Amino acid sequence: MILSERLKKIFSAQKPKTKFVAYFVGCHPTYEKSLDIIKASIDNGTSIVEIGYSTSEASAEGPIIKAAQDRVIANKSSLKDVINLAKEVRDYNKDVGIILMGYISNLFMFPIPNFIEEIKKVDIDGVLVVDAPHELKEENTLRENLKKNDIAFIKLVAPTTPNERLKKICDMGSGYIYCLNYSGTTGVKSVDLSQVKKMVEKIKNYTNLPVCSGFGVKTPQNAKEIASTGVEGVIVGTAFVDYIEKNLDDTNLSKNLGKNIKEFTNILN
Amino acid sequence: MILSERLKKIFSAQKPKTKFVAYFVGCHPTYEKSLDIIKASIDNGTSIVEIGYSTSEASAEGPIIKAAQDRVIANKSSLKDVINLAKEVRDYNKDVGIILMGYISNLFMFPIPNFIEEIKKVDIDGVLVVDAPHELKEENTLRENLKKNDIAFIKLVAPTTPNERLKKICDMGSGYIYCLNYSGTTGVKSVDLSQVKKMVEKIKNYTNLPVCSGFGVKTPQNAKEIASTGVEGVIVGTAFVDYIEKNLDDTNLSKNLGKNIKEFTNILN
Amino acid sequence: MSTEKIKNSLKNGPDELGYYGEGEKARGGFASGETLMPILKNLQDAFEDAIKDKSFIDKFHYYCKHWINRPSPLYFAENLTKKIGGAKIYFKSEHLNHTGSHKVTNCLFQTLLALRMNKKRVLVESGAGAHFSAAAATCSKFSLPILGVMGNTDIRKVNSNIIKAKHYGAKLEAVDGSLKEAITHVLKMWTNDPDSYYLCGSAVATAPFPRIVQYAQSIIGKEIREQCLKHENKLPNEIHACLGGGSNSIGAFHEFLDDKEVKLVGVEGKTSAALSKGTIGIMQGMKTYMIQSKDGSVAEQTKDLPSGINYFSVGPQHSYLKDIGRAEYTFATDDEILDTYKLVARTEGICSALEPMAAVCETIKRAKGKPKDYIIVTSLCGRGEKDLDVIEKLRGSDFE
Amino acid sequence: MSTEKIKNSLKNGPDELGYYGEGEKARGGFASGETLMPILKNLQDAFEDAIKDKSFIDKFHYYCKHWINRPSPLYFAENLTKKIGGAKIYFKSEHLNHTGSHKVTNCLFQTLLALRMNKKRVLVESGAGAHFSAAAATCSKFSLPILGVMGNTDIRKVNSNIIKAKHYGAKLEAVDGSLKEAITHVLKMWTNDPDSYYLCGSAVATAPFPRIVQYAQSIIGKEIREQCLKHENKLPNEIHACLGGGSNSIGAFHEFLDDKEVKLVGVEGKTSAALSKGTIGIMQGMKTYMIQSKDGSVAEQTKDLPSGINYFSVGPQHSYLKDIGRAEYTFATDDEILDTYKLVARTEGICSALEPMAAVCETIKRAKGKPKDYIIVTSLCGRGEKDLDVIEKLRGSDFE
Ligand SMILES: Cc1ncc(COP(=O)(O)O)c(C=O)c1O
Ligand SMILES: Cc1ncc(COP(=O)(O)O)c(C=O)c1O
Repeated sequence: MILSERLKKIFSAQKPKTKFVAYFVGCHPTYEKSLDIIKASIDNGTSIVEIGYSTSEASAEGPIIKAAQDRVIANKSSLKDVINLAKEVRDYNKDVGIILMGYISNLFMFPIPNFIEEIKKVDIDGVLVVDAPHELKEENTLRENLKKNDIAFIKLVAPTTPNERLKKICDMGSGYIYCLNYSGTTGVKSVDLSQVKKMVEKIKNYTNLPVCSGFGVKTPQNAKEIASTGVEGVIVGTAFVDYIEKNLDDTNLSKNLGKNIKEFTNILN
Repeated sequence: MILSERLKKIFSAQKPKTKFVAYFVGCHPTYEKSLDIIKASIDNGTSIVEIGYSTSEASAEGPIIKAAQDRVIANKSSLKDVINLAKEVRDYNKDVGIILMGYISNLFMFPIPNFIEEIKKVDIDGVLVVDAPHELKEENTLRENLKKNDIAFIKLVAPTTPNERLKKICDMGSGYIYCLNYSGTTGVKSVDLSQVKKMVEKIKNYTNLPVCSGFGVKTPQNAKEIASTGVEGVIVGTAFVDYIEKNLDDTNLSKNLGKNIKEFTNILN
Repeated sequence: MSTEKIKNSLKNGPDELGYYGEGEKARGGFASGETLMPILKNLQDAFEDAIKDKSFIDKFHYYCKHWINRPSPLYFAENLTKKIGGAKIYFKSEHLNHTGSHKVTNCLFQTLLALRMNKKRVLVESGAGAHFSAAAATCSKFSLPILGVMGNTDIRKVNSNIIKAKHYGAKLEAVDGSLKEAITHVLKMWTNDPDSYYLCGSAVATAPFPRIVQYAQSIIGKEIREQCLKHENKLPNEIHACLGGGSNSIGAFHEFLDDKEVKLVGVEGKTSAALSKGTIGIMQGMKTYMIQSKDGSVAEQTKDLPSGINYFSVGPQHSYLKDIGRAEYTFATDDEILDTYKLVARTEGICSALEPMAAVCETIKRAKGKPKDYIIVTSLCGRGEKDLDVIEKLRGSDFE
Repeated sequence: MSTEKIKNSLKNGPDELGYYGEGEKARGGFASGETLMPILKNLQDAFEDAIKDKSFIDKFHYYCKHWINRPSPLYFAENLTKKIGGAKIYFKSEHLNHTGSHKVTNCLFQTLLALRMNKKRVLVESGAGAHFSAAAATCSKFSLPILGVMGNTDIRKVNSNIIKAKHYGAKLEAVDGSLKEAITHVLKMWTNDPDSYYLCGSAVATAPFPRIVQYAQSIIGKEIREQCLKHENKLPNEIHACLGGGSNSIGAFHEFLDDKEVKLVGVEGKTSAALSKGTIGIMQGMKTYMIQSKDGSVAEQTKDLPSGINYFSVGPQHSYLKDIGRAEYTFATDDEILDTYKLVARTEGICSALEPMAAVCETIKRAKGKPKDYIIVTSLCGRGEKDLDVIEKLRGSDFE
């Protein structure tokens, strides 16, 4: 079940052949620049944007995304700000998929019912919570509430996930399945293509949901290779966050990053 | 029993009223200067010279005498050198009492029979060993051998010595009894005159040997006060060693120290 | 150690999902990324399996006795008792364990578990370095490579523990910050190498760690019961322990959870007093009290002097025990802790770690005016060598 | 502890004059200045009286157990045994005593004796600072002021022990040199204040100290006997211990002096190997082997790395045991000691003091090729915290 009508539409479209999913740390490096960057990303063919909200003890972030999140935290940009940002993105574009991605801590403190209410208003398509496995009570609450509100709940599967558990997760997820290309934190390892291929096949045994795969995709060439494994979408995050961190003073940052993104979306078209 | 004929003669002489006993570290600061100093001391009225031989772990020496002994050790002047020195002193003067004073370590290694033989030859009057109480086997050997050779064995008594022990020590000693003016190492405390007086009286209850008292006698005035307690001799050491250490570069060292000694012998005359 | 569950006992441990308590009040859980989830489940199964294996438990007890030197003595602090003038004060002398703190018991237990699971490498976090050096000693003894993570703030404070750990053959990775940052970082390292064994040093983080660490450390309370009965023919009236994550305290408390007449008191550092001043949140794998920003985005920087208790959060079982009123929690300031360090050194001739002095601060307050047969047992969970430099810097060595 | 003398037993202690053996072969004695002689006699009497007083001995044993945490475990060094491939190696774990070495047992005994004699102040010397910090802890526990003397060379090496001692309330006087100079200096201080109690830290110096220290430390050997019989159903084949002055070694050996089948082996440092390379002399109150100049004027400057065994002389009872062939003595070099430190850290997870590693050097040599049921017990008489800085300086902390 995809749940979000918009995500359904995105994944059922013929073109691009493989959807491009871009991850950004919300409000990074500032609210305004972040908005410009996401807009540029959309303008350059991104199908879905995953907007991350920040937590100090995030446990799946490699050093690059951690540095970006630390900057956001230092700027005191909160989940509320990220939701505002998402609203402006939605106002700018009605077709792009918008996913909020982060940790359970912020949602729990929001708290969850208010969070759902807010993102419903903003017309967000899905939510991904890194540290909320289905064993967690808060995950159950969140999942139930999202479902009631027709918002997708993107679940992750990892190379460590055994088959039975994989099936369970596939059954619980909606929107798409986020397939981790390796066991590890963001941006630190390279992808073993044959492994990913096997995993995608396995996932597809259990679900009709689209599969998007992420972690370790650094270049358009990487993205193309991943696309060949049969996934519906390819996710890139660290590469863009790294670019932003290294070009903070570039007055044409969003435009230049857009060109960069274009190379990915071109190759996946 | 005084044993040494010379000591007997010294103590039976009318003048000086109280005998002056000077302690020097043998070979301090050098062999030659040490000889000059002792000669000057004799020339200025000293009745008995106690010549110390040095040991690195001497346990009754205050910091001043320790520094002097360390210098002697650094110069590699041994007990043999001190005996030679004593020989030259004897050659210079036949009337002065000469006592060798130090620790059992050097005598034990000499070893004791050879030591006795050597000092007999040199016509030394007595020996005082700081760390050889009568409980020590080597003390017994030494005492026996000295007696056989008519050399005095000067024994120490301390304020801590109880009566019974005092009596025993007085019985074992010869030459004179060395009465410690206080419990402690050389040159670090001042004398409590009434204490000394009581102690001297006690000693005289047990023995007819002359009593010489030492430790803490710094000035001629001190010496005069001590003399008033009824002792036959007053011993001064640290004050002279200190003078030597402080005037190492004085080319007239022995002469000037002699003047200093003269003040003591004058007041005791 | 029986693993049978008694109905309504507080000693039953968490449920299958790692929760202490039910519904809204449930504390703990598995708040972990998917990569680690199967590993954690596997660990949970392996743990449950191991504690049913008598030969495994026998082995644990053998090395507890022969290598760690357990039981640690229950020491009557005669002079302190006299000085305070009230309750009879006992110290549970965990500082006399091999490696110098309570941490080693947990290290031993989990190292044996890691071996049983055929693990080839151990990861640890550490605050005061007590856990790092204890784990390094244990891994040396059982021939497992080990890598530790510590915050730079702590590395500066407790350097001797780090030298020791390295002598035992451990490697160290330094991160900015203190214990909190070390835990987050080691969880990432584990995510990158899920085949390694994460030897968690306190009763914190995602399930099943709070339970595993509680199980291993509960030997402290079992010994207290036996020793106190022997010395005093009755149970203690109160048990006090300091809390960083809460392993020595849960270790001391657990045996007595169903003995309602025994008061249990935990003491945190002032700036990290999650149980006194925190709010319920979910970070570092667990739902528990913590010192966090209102929006849950930031675990606050705490700054208590004793590195081992300078932790923004606390093990979930303690949160549960606080909620149901079974244990009380309070805190002590750096100054109180340093004063108490001096007092204990000068009265009992014990150079303690700073952490347990937080507990003794409270012991002193509570002992005053109590009857002479009122018994307080306080966990002296570490010795002071690691803290000497810091104390000298702050107070001099002469305390004058 | 019975004080009855058995005919021809080597355990009878010295004669009234403090001698072990007779005539020319007698070792020990009172080579002291007169000021101290009555004090020493008084101490000798007080000691003899105290050990006949059951309540005194009971008190000693009470605090041994509850404060020091005796008995120290007899630890089977499984991994080292395997690695060496020969005799079964046990460590007598004195490093697990409160304060971290064997020294504390002697401190406890003598502090109780000082209290019994109504002494108001304690003086100590120290080499490795282990005795200083142990004595300071004990004096803090029993409310006696204490002043320690240490050589500057050692103060630099083992600074953590000094900080600890000061935290316990002790004062320190520094002298140039090392243990030798500290002993000479403290004897002078005692001479200046003979009412104070000199708490001698090893089985050295004038009578009655070698006997008093041997008496207190003999608990080590008594425990070894009991523990070895329990573990192995027989006595050890060999007992090894390092020697500075020789307190831990005589403590370990004494119980077995009449069990001729038990080999006793003492190990000194290379430059301070009085029993292997020294001559009989009389210094620092005793007649014994020592490294001295030919003319007896100078105790040689030794320069072994482990401060606690860097001592030019040795307790007289060891000299006697060497002369009659009851014990063997050898030495180890600094390099061997450091290598063995690393080996023990890496195999057994024990961070040892450097001193006992001298003994383990010999243990390793002798264990090789021995049958598997051949038992060697080695005294692990101290833990390593005090040596970490020195080891780091010489070998780094990574040992790479
Ligand atoms: C000596 C000591 N005590 C207490 C603690 C706190 O840990 P816990 O709360 O897990 O007992 C530590 C942690 O490093 C420690 O080293
Ligand atoms: C750990 C340790 N072992 C051994 C010794 C040597 O002393 P003894 O020969 O008296 O046992 C010392 C002395 O300081 C020490 O600290």
